[in-house]
This record gives sequence, C-alpha cells and structure tokens, in this order.
Amino acid sequence: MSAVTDNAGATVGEIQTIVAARRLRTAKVVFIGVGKPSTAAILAREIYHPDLVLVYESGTIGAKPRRVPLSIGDGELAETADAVVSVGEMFAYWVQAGRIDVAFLGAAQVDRHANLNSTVIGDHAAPKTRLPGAGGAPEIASGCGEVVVVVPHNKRTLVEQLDFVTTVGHGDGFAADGTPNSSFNRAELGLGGTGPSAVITDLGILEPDPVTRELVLTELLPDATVEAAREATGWDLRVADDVARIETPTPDELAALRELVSR
Amino acid sequence: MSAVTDNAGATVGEIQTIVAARRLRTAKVVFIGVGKPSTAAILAREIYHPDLVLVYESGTIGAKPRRVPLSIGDGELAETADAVVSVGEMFAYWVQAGRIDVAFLGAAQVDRHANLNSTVIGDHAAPKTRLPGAGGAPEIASGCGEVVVVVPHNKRTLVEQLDFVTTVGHGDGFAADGTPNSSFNRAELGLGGTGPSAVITDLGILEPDPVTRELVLTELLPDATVEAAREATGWDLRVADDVARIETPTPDELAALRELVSR
Amino acid sequence: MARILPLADAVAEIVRDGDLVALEGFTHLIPFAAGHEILRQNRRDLQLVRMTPDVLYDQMLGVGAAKRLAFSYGGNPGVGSLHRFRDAIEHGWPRAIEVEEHSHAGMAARYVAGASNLPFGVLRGYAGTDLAARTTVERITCPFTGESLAAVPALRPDVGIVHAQEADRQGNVQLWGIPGVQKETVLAASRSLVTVERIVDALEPRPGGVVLPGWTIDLVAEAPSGSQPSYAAGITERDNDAYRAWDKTARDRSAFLAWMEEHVFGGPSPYHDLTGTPDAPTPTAASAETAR
Amino acid sequence: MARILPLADAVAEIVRDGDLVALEGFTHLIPFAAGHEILRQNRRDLQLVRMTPDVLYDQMLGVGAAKRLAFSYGGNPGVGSLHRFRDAIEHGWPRAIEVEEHSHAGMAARYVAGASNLPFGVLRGYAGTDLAARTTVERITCPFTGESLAAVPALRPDVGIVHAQEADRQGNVQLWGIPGVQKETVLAASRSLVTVERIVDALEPRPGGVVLPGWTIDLVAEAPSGSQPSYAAGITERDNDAYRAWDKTARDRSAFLAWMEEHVFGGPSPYHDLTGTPDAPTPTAASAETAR
Repeated sequence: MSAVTDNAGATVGEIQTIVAARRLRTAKVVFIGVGKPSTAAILAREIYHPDLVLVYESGTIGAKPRRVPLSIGDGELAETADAVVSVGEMFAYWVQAGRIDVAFLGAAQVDRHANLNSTVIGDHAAPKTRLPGAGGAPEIASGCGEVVVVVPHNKRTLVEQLDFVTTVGHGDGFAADGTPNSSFNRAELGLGGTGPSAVITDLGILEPDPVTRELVLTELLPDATVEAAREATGWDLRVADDVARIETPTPDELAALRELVSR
Repeated sequence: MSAVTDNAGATVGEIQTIVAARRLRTAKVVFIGVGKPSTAAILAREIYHPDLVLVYESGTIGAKPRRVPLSIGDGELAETADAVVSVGEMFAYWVQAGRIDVAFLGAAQVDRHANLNSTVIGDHAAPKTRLPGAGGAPEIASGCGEVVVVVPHNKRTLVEQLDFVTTVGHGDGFAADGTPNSSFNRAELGLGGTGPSAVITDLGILEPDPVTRELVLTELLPDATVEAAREATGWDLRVADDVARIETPTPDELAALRELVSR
Repeated sequence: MARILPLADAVAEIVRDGDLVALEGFTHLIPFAAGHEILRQNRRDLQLVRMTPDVLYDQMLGVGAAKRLAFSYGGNPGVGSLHRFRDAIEHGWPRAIEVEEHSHAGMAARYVAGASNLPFGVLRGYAGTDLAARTTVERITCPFTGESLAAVPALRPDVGIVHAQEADRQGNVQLWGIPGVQKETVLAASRSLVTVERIVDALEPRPGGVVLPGWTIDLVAEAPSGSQPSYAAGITERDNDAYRAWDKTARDRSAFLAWMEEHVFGGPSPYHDLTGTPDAPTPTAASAETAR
Repeated sequence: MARILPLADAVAEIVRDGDLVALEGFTHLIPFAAGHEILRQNRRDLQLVRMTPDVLYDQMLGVGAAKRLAFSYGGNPGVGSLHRFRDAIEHGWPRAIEVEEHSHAGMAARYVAGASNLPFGVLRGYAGTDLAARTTVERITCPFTGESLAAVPALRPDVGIVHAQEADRQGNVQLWGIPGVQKETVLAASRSLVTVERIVDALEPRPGGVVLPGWTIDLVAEAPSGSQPSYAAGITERDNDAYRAWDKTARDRSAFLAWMEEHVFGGPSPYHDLTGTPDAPTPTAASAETAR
C-alpha cells in the first residue's frame, strides 16, 4: 500500500481491505489468516459489527485484538480470546464441524473457478518457486460456510491453469444447464460449505456465476475499469452485465482503518 | 467387611485390600475404579510408595485423595490432581496409549482364564440380573500394562462359564505346548498389555499359569485353606505345588488402612 | 449468542417428545434440575443417552419417560445398582426400554466424533467381547498398517443438556473441575441447553476452566444447585448421603413413585433451590399420572 | 519422573543422527534454544517434523542438518518466505531434502493419532487437492454411512521437543497461552525433552494451564527465553523485529552462514540467555564447518 497522508484519498490497498471488511457485515464467526484479511476482520469488528467472532487457526476463539497481529499466534490473541484450544481441537471441533461462517484466504494463484494454489509455482518435484504450502486452507475451505479470497489482481495470480491445486474452490464448474463439467466438483468430492463466494482484488470483486460457478467481475474499485481488470486476468474474464461501482470508503471507514493500522 | 475393634485382627476384607495394595509396590501409575481397589491404591500410595500416580477414569491424573472417595468423580480427586482431562482424552491419550502400568478391576463373574463379566446375569436380551455394564473395563484391560482383578471368592463369582464376556482376560488360554486353544486370545484379538496378572479374592490369590494362562491358586490368606478355595470356585481350580501363605498384615499396614477408612 | 431463559421455558422450548436427549455429567455437573423439569413437563418416548446413567436417569426411566437408552455404565457409583434402571430392563416396568450399550471408550469416541462432524470414531476396543455382537460397532482396517480397529458411530443428540458453574450475560459458559464430555455434548448436539449455578457480569478465567462461547449454545438457564446431589466444583458439594439414600428409595416401586410425586412432580426439588425457575409449571394430577 | 538436565546434556542424550525429530510450537513456545543446541552438537540427517517450520527450521535446514522435512506451512508468518527452506527445496542447497507435506488439519490429526496410540487419524480433508497424490494419505469409508474420508498415518516422532513456561523439581510441566500441539508432541514421541523458562518449587494452577506430568516426559532442561524470538506467554514477548530481520539475513547464503557462525555456532544465542546451559559445548571450527 503506498504511503498517504491521513487525509488523502484511499489507496487501492486500503479500499481492498475495506471492501473485505464490508463482506463481514452479516457474518457471525470469521476465520482469519495473516495479512490484509486479518486487518479487514479486525476493522469489521470495530466499525460494523462488535459481536463478530474472530477465530484464528492458532486456536484463539473470540479474540479481540486491538492491534493487527504480525502472526496468527501473537500473544494478544490468546489474552483476549473467549477460549483457547489446541490445534487438533481447532480443526476437528471448530473448522471441520462447520461452526465458522466465513473464512478469508489468500493464495498465490486463483483460477476461473476459484480453486487456489499456495503450494508451488512450477513442478512440485522441481519447483520454480516453493510457496509456504497448504496450512489450514484445504480444510478451512471445506469446513467453513463460505470463503472470501483476497489477492492482488494480475496475470501471475489470476491464472488460466493452476500449477497445483492446494484448495478446491468450485472445481471444474458446471455447464449452463447445471451439469458438472467433470467429477471435480464440491458435491462429488464431499466438501462442506458453499466454497468461495467472492475474490476480492485490488481492482474489484469477482463472484461465481450462480449456475456455472465461473468467476464473474461484478464490482469495480472506484478508479478501476473493466478493461484493466480483463487485461490483468489470465483467462478471458467474464464481466457482469451491470458491473457495480464499489462505494468509495467513507471518511469514517478510512479513518478507522488508518487508526487501526497505526496502533 | 465385619466390624472389628481398632486393635482386633484383620478381617478378610481388610486383608484383601492390603494384599491388593502390596501389588502396587513396584507400579508407577495405577488406574482405579471405585470400592476396594480405590482403597488399596490410596493405601499403597500412603504407606509403600508416595510417588504412585493414581489415575481415575473421571479424568483426574495424579490425584492425591486423603479420603476414600465414594465415586470416581469426587471433588477432592480433581482438586488434588496434577492434571484433569476430558473423558475422551483420558481413554485416547492415556488408557489407549498404554501410559498406565496397572489397572484394578472388579467384576460380577470371572472365569478360569480371567475373562470378566460386568454386564448381565442370564441372557442379555432377557436378563435375570442387569449389571451396570462395561464402563471403562474392556479398553482399560487392553490398554494398561496389567490388570489386577479384585472379587469375592464364591461360586457365583468364579464361574465355569461367563454369561457375557464384557472384558477379555486370557481368552480360551493355551495348551501345555503353548498353542492357543482357540482364536479367542489376546494376541489374535490385537489387545495390548499382558492382561490379568492376578485375581485377588477374600481367600487368596489366583495367578495365570505362565503357559496355559489358566488361573492357579498360588497364595492363601492367613486363615484360608486350599479346600475352601476349591469349594468356592465354580471350576476345578488348579492349585500351585507350593501355595504360599500370604503374610498377615503388619500392625502398621492395618493401622494405616483403618485410619484411612475412618477419615 | 445463547438466549438466557427461565429453566422451565428453556426446557419447554428445547426438548420434544421422542428426542434423542443427552443429559451429561461424568459424576460432576449432572443436570438434575433440567432433568426434573423435563419430567414435570411430561416429555415422553425420549431416547436417552448418557455415559453414566445414575440417579437422574434412574428417575427418568422409573417414570417411563424414555423408550430407549444408550449408555456405558448404569450404576450408582460406590453404592450399587440402579433399581429403576434394572426394573425397566429386567421387567419392563413401567415400560420396556430398548438398550444400546457401549464401553466408556466407545461412548467417548462417539461424542468426540459427533463434536468433530465425523461420521464415526476409531478406537482400539470391543475386540473379543460379547458387546461387539450386541451393539453398533464395526471393524475397520488401518490403510497403512493393516491393523483391525473398532469404529463406532458418531453421536449427534437432538438435544444436549449439561450443567456448568457460570455464564455471563451473553451466554458464554465456563465450567471447571472434572470436564467429562460436557463440551462434546454441547458441540455434538443439534440443540443445546446449559444450566448454570449463577449468571455473572463477566467470566473470570480460572485454572481448569473450559469455556463454551455463547454462540455455540442455544439456551442458558440459571439453576442454582442444579446439579445436586452431584456437585459443581467450587460451589456445591457432592451429596453422598443422597446417593446412598436413593438405593433404599428406588428399591421399591411405590416408595419410588411417592418420592417422585413429593419431590419432583408435586413439590420443590429435594436437591436444589429452583429460584432460577420461578415459572416452573406445576403438573396437573393427570399429567403426573400419565408420567407413571 | 522426568530428569532435569542442563540443556546441552539433555540434547546430547536425546537426539541422535537420523532421528525423526519434532520441535513444535504453533507460533508460541517454539524451542529455539533446543534447536540451536542440536545444531551446535552437529546432529546430521535429521528427519524434521513440524506443522509450521519457521525461522528455527529455516536455520536447521540452512546448515544442512536435515535430510527430510514433514510439514504443513513453511512460511515466516506475516513476513513472507523462508529463504533457506526455499533454497533447500528449489536448489538443494546446502543439500537436497525430501519433503512430505500435509495440511494443518492432517498434521494435527496425525499428532492426535500418535498421542492416542492409533495407527491413523481420520478427517474430512485432502479431497480434490493435488496434495492427495503427493503425500501419505488414503481414503477410508465410514462403515455406517458409506462416506469417504481421509486417513492420515499417525505421527510418532523418535524425539519430541517443546518449550513451556515452567516445570517443578519433579519435572511436571505447565504451559499456558496458545497450546498448539505441544501436549501431543510429547505424548506421541518415543523420547521427549521439554525446555522451560524456569524451574519452580510447585506449579501453581493457572487459567489455560496445560499440565504434562513429569512421568510422561523424559528430560526437562531450563532455558530462560528459550523460545525467543517466539515467546512464552506471560514471560517473554514475541520479537516481531527479529522475524522481520530474518527475512533479510536469510535471503543471502553468505549472510546466513555468517549469522549462524556468529550467533549459533560461535557465540551466544542472539535470542536468549543460556544461563540454563552453562556447559553448552563450543563447537570446533571443524565441526562448525561440517555443519554447513
């Protein structure tokens, strides 16, 4: 995120965070990794939704951090949590049990059906770039009610073909008549939840088509264009008939975000 | 146990408890149910072996009760324990994991190979006497290093044929050449631990033959006789060539037991 | 957030005839007050589940409220038999009940699987026992070692009811002392009720504290001394005399019925102060009669 | 009872070349002091296991101490890549390592199965991912519902090492804050070492306290600040600057080696006060050289 003065207009990074935070207005329980999603969730709890329950994979349930933690295991998370549980319990009793409404995930690559790669660029056996790996993502994406993906918008990230499927989104999608394009789909795989509901980029929001589950550009950031979004996407991006313009962050939202990040 | 004055000789019940306590001289960790075994374990910890770890199936590990609890979940057990865990953890991480050396078990029926019934007298579908049921016994007997059974010595208890196998002891035993009499044996069933090492009655101690695993009368209480023991057993009881006479409780043992029970 | 209701209202809302109901508490925090309220409301044909049916389930079975019982140990701990439980199974009095029995390890694995949204739990168990042929257990083979283990079906009660020491005003619950399967019962159940000794402004973290966030619980009801004659560590003491006295009461059908009439159906609970449930309905003579 | 030894003696006794070693800590209580001591003692061909290999494993992989790594997330949390981890996998520097990767849910299930003496763990996981074909996971069918689930092999490390806040003189250990898989690591391992911030006369029960009785642990060693730059809740703070600074150090092989020489092999630890290990051997130039 580029440097701005306190009163300047929002950067795209800030807008992306605020857009992500707005997705949590109706959520009850959100599962969080590090980075922008963590900032968005903390912001959402502070300005929209004080009862929002933040769950971190470190086992802290109902954490109420005042600062944005560097890691998902910072001390403040445990100190302020309603309950702190082991990692085994977190994934069994909480994630797998479907107690969490929304999960934020990042990824190095996203394809047109919102499948995610966070494992490797290149061949797994002889990688060009070794990424951190799955972490909790595969089971978070099958255990939580829905997944919101937060990534930068560029052709390295939004790709025609993943180098590795770390996390299943909407598989191979469905034909226009609703028949699955292949056996690679959530129902056949026995996955829980409804999968990715949105991919929030620094240009806009992509949402899966209700039938085909292919990602469609539905909203644009204030200064972004359809052309720029298509140009920055590694496949032929579908665009909604009526692309909405994302509401510019309000002064309150922006001030709250900046104040939060500065703590 | 009949009433005695403080200075009188030990009752058979008292001797049985002290005999059971003596079995714990070399144990490190003992698993306990209610009744006589609980008294024996607490006594052993007090007079022989202050480091003896008492584990109750209620999840209290390293309990240090000053009184004999009525239930395995009395408050003092949790208050004095080193750790208190859920029942799920107790049976998975502690019993099944084989962390416990010796378990005391009672039973309504015991057969010649130390298999136990605590489920039903008569037919399971139309019981003459419905007993409490398995509780933790089946897995305690396959997870702990060895099992010591404490029962009264009579033909209703020591029976030729169990009405129900709740807990596997030594199955159908082995022939004199060491071949199993049937597939009903610990190795074939995949059971852990070495199974029952002794049945302590109010007449003596029965121990499994090293080869056949049939129970053999090896020790007698001070006033008991081989004839009385055979008469009170529901099968043709084998008797060791050299039946030992159990050492009469010392004044210290007896005083400690009586003091413990009176608390 | 859990809703906080008077006990009678909570029970009326959450327990239906025929439900699979688990009232848990492993010797500690047994929800007697909630169980008695279920009886006062004359719920029928319950499918009761509990690792250690003790005096409370003896009472519930004794008035014929259940058609089925799944359990692992049905005794009065340290005292002896549960006479109403025995009478129901041995003589079908006041009605026959279907029984599914497990070992403790198996029942605990069933609760853990239920809380984990797994269809089954795995354990080293049941092998060689006669239980294996008379209960719901299958063998399963380890795909790595070829070992044979027991699989038991997950337990997902319609209603899970437990007692705890305290809740805050948002319905977050904390219990401490022997935790049993209290957490699993709430997390495995479709609907849940936690009765508490007291409602406080804020939960103070405690050694051994197990916290269930309010959003995992449907209903919370205040029921001071609501687990007596069992106990709530740090607040009430186990009433061992009541457990011993129950042995005599429950031996005789008439004595049992008279006791229930006086103490559960017709009058104040013998065990607890129900100030948390000012609106507990007094059952009519007819409904109390039906309950037998 | 666990034996209490100086850290260097404990590591010398418990870790052998080629061992399957888990040094765990889920962002909290990471046993840096023990890991550095393993490096100073020049252990080789280790099969390292850890859910979240972070800076400590970057250091251990970077000096070539391991031939194998099993893990689920290899990143510097909130900072970015682990450059030594990447260099080992991408370029085989300083040596190639074999990799087995899982998801967090799978690794946690593996530890739980190991601590439970089960040969495998069951979870809803891996379905549809490319991980399934590249790691040790099988499908298993529920005998009751017919559902297909993932089975992962139990993890039973030769050596489990964790850090905790305190031990008493009998070696009973208490930790609090984020518990991670600390308990499972000790209980699943054949041999175990717990390093602690301090040794006290008696453990005082605390909210969130997890107690491992001394008889479940082989060795305890005092290592004040021994989890820095991670932290021990209530005693030390996470040194976020050190994590950020590591990114720059680790990007360059020479800078990394110089840092290790100065801070781990040749001098005092940058992170902690090793007063608990007065006898830590100073490796010779030759052994330090071999370690590269």
